[in-house]
Amino acid sequence: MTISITVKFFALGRELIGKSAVTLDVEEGISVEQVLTRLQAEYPSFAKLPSFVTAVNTRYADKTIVLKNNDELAIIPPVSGG
Amino acid sequence: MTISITVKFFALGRELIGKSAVTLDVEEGISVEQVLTRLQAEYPSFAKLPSFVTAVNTRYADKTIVLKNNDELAIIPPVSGG
Amino acid sequence: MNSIHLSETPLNVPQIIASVQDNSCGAVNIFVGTVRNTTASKAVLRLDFEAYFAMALREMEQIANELQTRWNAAAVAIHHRTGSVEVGGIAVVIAVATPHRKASFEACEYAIGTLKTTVPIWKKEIFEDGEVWVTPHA
Amino acid sequence: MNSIHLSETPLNVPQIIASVQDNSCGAVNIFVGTVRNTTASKAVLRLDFEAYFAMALREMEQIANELQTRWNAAAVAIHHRTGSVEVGGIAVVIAVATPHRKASFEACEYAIGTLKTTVPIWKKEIFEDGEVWVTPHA
Repeated sequence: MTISITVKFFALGRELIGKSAVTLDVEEGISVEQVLTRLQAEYPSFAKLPSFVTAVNTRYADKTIVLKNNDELAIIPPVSGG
Repeated sequence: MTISITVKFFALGRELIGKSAVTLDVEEGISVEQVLTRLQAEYPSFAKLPSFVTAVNTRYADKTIVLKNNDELAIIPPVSGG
Repeated sequence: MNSIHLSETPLNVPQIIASVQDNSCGAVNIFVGTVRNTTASKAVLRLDFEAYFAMALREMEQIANELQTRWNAAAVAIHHRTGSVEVGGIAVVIAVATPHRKASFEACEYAIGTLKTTVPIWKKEIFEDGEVWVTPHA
Repeated sequence: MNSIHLSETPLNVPQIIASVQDNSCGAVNIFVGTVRNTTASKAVLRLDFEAYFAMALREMEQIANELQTRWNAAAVAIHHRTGSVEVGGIAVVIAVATPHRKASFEACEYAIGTLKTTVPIWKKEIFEDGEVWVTPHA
């Protein structure tokens, strides 16, 4: 079984990847961490992002979280609003 | 030698005295404290002012200060701006 | 540049904020004191403010100078009402522009705290059944 | 009542302040974050802001709710710019109305501090000779 997830990139992450979002077909049961590994393989420049946290469906989420179909995973570089 | 000083009253002090200012002829060398004693004699209601400090020529001033001709003495009840 | 003002007429908040704009600053903190509809559970109709004008302006100016010295404020505005201010109306506005954020909060809080203890302005609370000069709590 | 806003267009400070007016409150504290003309002694031309809209709005709303719970804020407005903001322009406005003064300062300072660490908004400093995504200092 495969599911579909969207990964969103912002700021430096977006510039390194060259995209603001990608939609991936992944195996059911995949964790955030495993998606990150796959992104690093597909986008070598992604490794240049010095630091980031992740969010799933607009909530900060641990990297051990398992993703569901249509989940939105966001790569959040250190925020600098204000 | 007599000098002339003005005494200003505000808020509750003004209401108790019934005046916002009086001009007094006083003896040269008089202190703030001595003016206060004279005010208490002339305006018995002045004793009802529970608490105040004094200013001379728009600066907070000790009651031992000696007044000069044309000085402005202000009776300052506890302030409550803001 | 300081903007110090005592006014019988309503305070103009946008103008006050604009007056402290400074391109070297990243932060403006503004305190707006408004008239509450109750005090100690009693309904307030309005506040009447009285000031010793010359001295109040001098003390307000002194606070502004202190903010410049102690918090590196580039611009300070302190505007206070006199006369009657209705419930919901604005009694005082303090605006402080500083290079960085933390100083703007500290300086503005110091300014309103000092104003309340040193500036010769008095307020009387007007109730339906009477009025009383406000005595500051310790 | 909260007013939460992310906007490509200039923030309207008077409107934001008016939105938190509440007759039960005696204090409004407002923080206005503006674009400084220098950073680390280098001339800045402008800042470009980018946001993860849906999440940023949710996090801003959460901050507003926290101010109501922890500081008894009657009304909170948090408005932030996206897109380009020139030197002197306004990047963020936070306004908090509380019954008493001290809470308004504490709540507003907490709000801007929390916004800077949790809300997914990023700024890029644009210089004459380059640009850099701002990395927050610890």
